This record gives sequence, C-alpha cells and structure tokens, in this order.
Amino acid sequence: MELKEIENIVEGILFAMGGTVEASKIAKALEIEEKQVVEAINSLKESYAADNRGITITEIDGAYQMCTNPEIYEYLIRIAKQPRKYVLTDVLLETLSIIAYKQPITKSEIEKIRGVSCDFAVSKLVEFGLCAELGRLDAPGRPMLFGTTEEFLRSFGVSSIEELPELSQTQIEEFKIEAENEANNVEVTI
Amino acid sequence: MELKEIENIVEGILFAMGGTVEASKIAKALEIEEKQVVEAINSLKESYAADNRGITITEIDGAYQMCTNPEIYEYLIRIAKQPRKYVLTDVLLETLSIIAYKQPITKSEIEKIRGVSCDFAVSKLVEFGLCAELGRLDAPGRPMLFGTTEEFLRSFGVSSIEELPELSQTQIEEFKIEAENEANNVEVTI
Amino acid sequence: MEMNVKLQVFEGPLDLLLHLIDKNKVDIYDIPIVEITDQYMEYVRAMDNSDLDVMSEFLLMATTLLDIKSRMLLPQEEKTEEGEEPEDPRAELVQQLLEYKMYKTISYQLRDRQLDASLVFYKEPTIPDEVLKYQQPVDLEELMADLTLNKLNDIFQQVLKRQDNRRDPIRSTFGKIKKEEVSLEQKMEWTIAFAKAHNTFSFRNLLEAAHSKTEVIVTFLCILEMMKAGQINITQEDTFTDIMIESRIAA
Repeated sequence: MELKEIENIVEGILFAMGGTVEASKIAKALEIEEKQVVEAINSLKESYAADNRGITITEIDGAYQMCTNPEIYEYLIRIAKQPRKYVLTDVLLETLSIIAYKQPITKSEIEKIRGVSCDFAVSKLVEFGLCAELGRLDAPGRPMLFGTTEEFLRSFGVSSIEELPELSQTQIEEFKIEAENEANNVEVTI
Repeated sequence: MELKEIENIVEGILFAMGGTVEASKIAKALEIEEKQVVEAINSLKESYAADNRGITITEIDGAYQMCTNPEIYEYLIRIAKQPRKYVLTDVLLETLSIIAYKQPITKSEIEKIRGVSCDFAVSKLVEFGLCAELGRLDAPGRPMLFGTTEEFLRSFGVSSIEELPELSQTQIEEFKIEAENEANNVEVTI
Repeated sequence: MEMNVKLQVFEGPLDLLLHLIDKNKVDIYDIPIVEITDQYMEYVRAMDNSDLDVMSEFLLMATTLLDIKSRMLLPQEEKTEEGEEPEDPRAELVQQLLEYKMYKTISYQLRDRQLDASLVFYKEPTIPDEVLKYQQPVDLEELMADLTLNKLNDIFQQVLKRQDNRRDPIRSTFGKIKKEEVSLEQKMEWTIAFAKAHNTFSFRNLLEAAHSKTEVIVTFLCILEMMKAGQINITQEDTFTDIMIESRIAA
C-alpha cells in the first residue's frame, strides 16, 4: 500500500471516529506496519500545516485525533458553540497540577502539599473527567490513588504527561534564586 | 478574503459541526457573499476528489456536510466494528443435534425434548446458515418446520442426512417404546 | 503595618503565608517569624469563622507558627557535638511553602495551556450507516472447526438421556393423570373477545395461539358452544378445509 493511499484512509478513519484512535489499531485494520501508519499521519499533518488547512491532527498518549486548526477559532465560534464543560477555579487548578505531576497520588498526599482538605476539589476533577481513580494503594487503609485522564491531556493541549512544563530540581533552584533576589532587593522591612 | 483562506475556514467549520451547515450561515459568519462560500466548497470538493482523499463533502438541500469517502468503508468497518467471534454454545449444539436427527421438526417439539424454550437458539442457527425454515406443518396452528441446510452438510463433508452417524439399535428401540407410551398417554383430559 | 487582607480570600493557610511573605517583601528562607505570625493571627481573627473546617485548617497553621516563634525565642543552642549547625525551626515550613509555591506557579502555566487548547474543536463520531449496519459474515469453517459428526451424535444422545432422566419413572407410568392446562371458561372468554374484534376469521386463526392438543380441543368446544348460542355462523367448503367463522357479535 502506498503512502498516499494510507494517508487517505487514515484521514477518513480519523474523521469518522471523532475520538482518539491508536496507530496500532489502524495498522491492524490496514494490515500494514504501525510505523507506516505513523509515517502517514505525520505526512498528513505536515501537508495540513503547509497549506494552513482548517483541520489538523493531534497526538494524545500515542493515539491520534483529528481537530480544527486553532487559527480559525474566531470564525468557528460564530457558528459552533464551544461546549464549555467546566470552569477551573484556582483551587481546582492547584489540585490538578499536584495530581498531574505526582500521579499516582492519594488525597492525603495532596492535602499535605496544599495544607487544606481536597475532597471537594478531587471529586470535582473526577466529575469533570480530568482525573480518575487509578486503584488502591497497598498501604494501611488502602487509600485511593488518583491520576489524570486522556481528557486532561486534550483540554490542556499536551500529548503526554512527559510534555507538561518541566518540574525539576533546577526549577526549584530557580524559585530559590528568585526568592533570594527578592529578599536582597528589599532588605529592610522588618 | 482569498478563496484559499475561505476553503480552509469552511473545512474547519464543516469538520467541527459534523452535521449539515447552510452556506448562508457560513457566509454570515465570515462576512462574505454566499456564492463565495459555495465556490470555496466546490473547490474543496474538487481537490478532495482529485487526490481521492478520505473525506468528501455532500450537499443536502442547499446545506453541506463533510463525510467519509465510501471507498474506505471496508477499513472503517474493521476499526469501528469490533470483530465478533461467533461460537457454538452448548445450547446451540444441543439444538442443532436435535434438528439434525429429528428434522423436519417444530420449535415446540425441540422444546419438548430440551425442556426449555428454543426461540433464541433456533434463530441463531438460522442466522449462522446451519438451519433453515422448511415450510409449515399441516397441523393446527400451522407451526414452522426446521431442518439443517446444505452448508451444514458441507461443513462435515457429507452429502446427505443419511450419512449422519446412526443412533444405536437399542437406542432406537427405546425411542419406539417411548413414542408408543406417549401416544397412549395423550387421552385428552378436560 | 496596614492590614488590607481582610477582603481577600485565600485558598488556605499556605496561600495566606505566601501572600504575607510577598507583601512584606521578606526572604522565604529567613521569615521574620514574629512579624509574620502576628499578621497571620490578625487575619485569622478577622476571618469569618462560620466554616469550621476552613477555620480549623488556618488554626492548625497558627499553632505551627506559634510553636516556631517560641522555639526561635529560646536562647540559641550551641553547635551539636558533631559540630553541625542546629536546625532552623523554620526549615520544614520553608520547604512546604516552596513546594506549594511551585505548584501554584505551575497551575498558572497550566491555565495558559488550557486557554490555548480551548481554541481547538473536536467532533463527535459520525460513523456512516453503511458501517453501522454492517454484519460480520459467519465463518462456518471456523465456527464448526471443533465439531465432528460423532460429537454431534454424542450431544444428541446426551440430550435424549437427559430428557429420559427428567421423566419420573414411576409417575410416568400413571400416564392418565394430567393437569388441566386450559380452562373452558377462560378460553370461552378469550374466544368471545376475539369474535367481538373480528368480523370473519378462520378456525386456524384461532389456533395460532394454541400450545397443546388440549387447547385445540377446548377451542373447538368453544366454537361449538358459541354456534349453539347463535353468536357465530360457520361454513366449511370441503372436508378438511379450513372452517370459516362469521361473527355476529363483532363491533
């Protein structure tokens, strides 16, 4: 099967399915190698980008999904109503960040970091489909572990957890320097 | 606004909306003439067709809808429809054996032998092409008669029902006695 | 120092502390604990204390602060025997504040990403009818792979044996004792209702619902009864042909 032909079939499949489709699943249906599917998707993506087309393809956790080009949002919103699924308050965002970076994580670990109870925030995030229960921790009380979902990746435009803004020792160091600088700049306030 | 740009926006709109969209509605959102929209859609359609792309655009009563190219149905089926594994369950096997040995037979006779309803099993066997309706019995209620099909015989590599392994002589004797007893017992009581 | 924090809502005690540190422009590693504790307590006293859960979280931090404050006021310990610096009572709190601050910063970055991502539209699946209606063909070869004629024969014998076992060997010889399956009264009611709903019908129509020989005979008796009562007329063209019934009580 030629690349162009694979591209066309993949395009039709991604269009019709709407949701994410794994490359391996497409490969099986077409009886070709998975890497051929990935090659076709990348080629398709490039040709969409080259012509600044109205559609594009995004990758989420090794699966692919067709979506609109963000550049046409302005026109699209005049016709289609973007379903506003949820509003994330600061509390929800903070809780979500902790879960995203420390998953799998229990509620009590989240509470330790935020210094406040997180029952409400976690259940809201689960309700919004951004987080999900992952199973129980094999520890006293068998507390529930939480993690982020595919919907989280989609809503935040990242293709995998690894793609989140880095949170490393260097970042913590930066905070330290930032804090020290601040302190040096003011000195006499006590 | 250039034709190419309109094409791209229209593509994104038709994709995101999924259903039919009127050209006039798009024209209003883009603040251009309706005929420019129609021109862009036709041009888009042509370029999809020229490359034998996986998506296409259909017109329904002056409204437009993006849809998959029928040529890829085969692949879409393999993705959208989970391949099912058909199996002959014990119930199906028993029903099949009764039909094979006692054909032509009515459902109520099968039920009498198995002691349970056989509607589901018989219709499954008919769906599988192993059994078929043979006609109606000329008796009160004109019940349907069932028997095995040619495919059934072919899958065993035999050419007629007579080639089925015989029931042992003693067994046949038992059936005779049984049948006679039954006949004597049916002295309607009201 | 001016306190205009009363109107502001904080996510929790750490949030409030970060605000106070920021506002006083002090080093997070060298928190002026007396000053900050005083301000913190002032805020907590001004808080709406109707929500006990929230209040208790703020009070818990207050006790931590007071504990640190008292330890800071104690005379500085000499260096330990190993020559290490004594631990700063504020160290643990500083770590907690730093970690919290880190996630707070990250959460702002995530918010930006969410804004960007919200410019993208996805669509619901639109699977064509041809695909939805598709029925997978039955692969007989695969379906019958494990089945042989001998096996089919075995299965049939088992079925017959089971049927035999179901029959009570003693009771079955009584033979003639049978439960009345259909009551004449019930069938009569049903037949009259049928005759009211139909102008003409055949005897076979009536029998379609019959499950047993008994029921067929009862139905026949009903028809005879109704004919006697003048509710129906019956005609039969020839021997063994269907009996046509004309209803006189049809609506």
